[in-house]
Amino acid sequence: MMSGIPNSDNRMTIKVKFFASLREAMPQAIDEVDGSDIRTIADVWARATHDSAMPGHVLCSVNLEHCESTDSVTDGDEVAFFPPVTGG
Amino acid sequence: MMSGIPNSDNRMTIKVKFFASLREAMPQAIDEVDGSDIRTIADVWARATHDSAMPGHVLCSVNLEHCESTDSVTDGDEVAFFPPVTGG
Amino acid sequence: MSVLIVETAFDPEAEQRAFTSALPNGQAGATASFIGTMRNRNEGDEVVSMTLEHYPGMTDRELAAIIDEAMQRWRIINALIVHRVGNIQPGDTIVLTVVSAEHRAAAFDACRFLMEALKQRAPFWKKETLSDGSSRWVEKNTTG
Amino acid sequence: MSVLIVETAFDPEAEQRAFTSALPNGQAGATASFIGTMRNRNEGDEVVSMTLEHYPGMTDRELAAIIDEAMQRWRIINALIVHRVGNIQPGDTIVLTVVSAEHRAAAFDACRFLMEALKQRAPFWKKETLSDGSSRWVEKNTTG
Repeated sequence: MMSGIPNSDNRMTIKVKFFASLREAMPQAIDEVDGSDIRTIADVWARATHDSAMPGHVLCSVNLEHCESTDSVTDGDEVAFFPPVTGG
Repeated sequence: MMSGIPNSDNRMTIKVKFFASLREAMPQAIDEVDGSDIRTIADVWARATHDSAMPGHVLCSVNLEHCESTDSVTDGDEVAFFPPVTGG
Repeated sequence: MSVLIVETAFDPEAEQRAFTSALPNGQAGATASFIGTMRNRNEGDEVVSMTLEHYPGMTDRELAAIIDEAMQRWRIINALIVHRVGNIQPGDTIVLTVVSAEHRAAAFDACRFLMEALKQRAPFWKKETLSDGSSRWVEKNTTG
Repeated sequence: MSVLIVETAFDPEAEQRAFTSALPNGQAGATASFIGTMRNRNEGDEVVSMTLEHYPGMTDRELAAIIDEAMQRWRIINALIVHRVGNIQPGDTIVLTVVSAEHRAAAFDACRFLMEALKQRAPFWKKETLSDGSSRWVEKNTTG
């Protein structure tokens, strides 16, 4: 994760992307979330989905690398959520 | 093996081929062997090589199929001897 | 090593030839390749077209990381991955992986590794359109 | 299935394309191929050319039997073996094996099987000419 300089009030802005069936399931497009209580990928999910639970099959990445939902995030990170990959 | 009709005196004529280093090692080209005391592939080798022992690494075929030196032969068979194969 | 993400139909044999032609002459004894092609059936249904979505930026990076890992695990000379995205028709090539090595075991092993790793990790998603006009996301890759 | 024994240089990608183009459209999801190429070094020596001897009649039969066995062991759509004989230069293609199947595991497994079986059983023999003008028979294929 990129190390950002925290704002004085610890607010973070996180870019968020959803792919494939998750993107289509979103009631409206969302590009970023912000708040001072965001610590982990799971927090980003909660903020972006109005506190819905993150389904077990959902995969995530931070700054273009696969990650776990318990990984922490830093101001300016790009977080993505997606279903199991089906390339090849 | 093709089933041939034995001659009255049990003489057999066997076509013989040698390949690669075995062919080059033959003092002279040989196309066939015959005799009434030929029963197996090993007998064909002995007849073709003036009773030299068949080296352990030598492979053989009868009528275009891999075989063992103990396999029997029939009049008219084509027998080949060759070193380990190195294609591909 | 190279990674190509392409938005229009590509000719896998032409890409493979370009790859092998660029190898140092006489060094590679073995080239293993895999071509994945869109089928016209899946799970019992007729599929008339497909959309391949991906995550630009992450895809390239992930495929390059997969090749890096192959180059560390096996003694190989070079490797290529080409992957299609966008709208695809049955019979179109989806993916090409090629690995050249001095000896065949490394080429075979690494080529298969590229495909298995790509199927597990690379951020691509397939959405099929069926003959009745409905569409559905492919939920899961089969294990190889 | 087809088996080709060729006495002059061949283009493996052209043969591969001819093979895949002849498949029923949309059925094959997976094509695995292997290209064996003459290297310019072997066992530490520079090799300038090679002669590939074979046993006409038996070779074709053995390669066809190997493909038959693959078609019985794996669920594959079609398979091809092309093998060069005669005088060969470094960089020339020696062998091409291609297998198409609905799914990748069968294509990968069968393609590798074709090569391993060919190396073990098909009656071909290589004689190398080295840079000092001497020549020698290759004694044994490596295990894959």
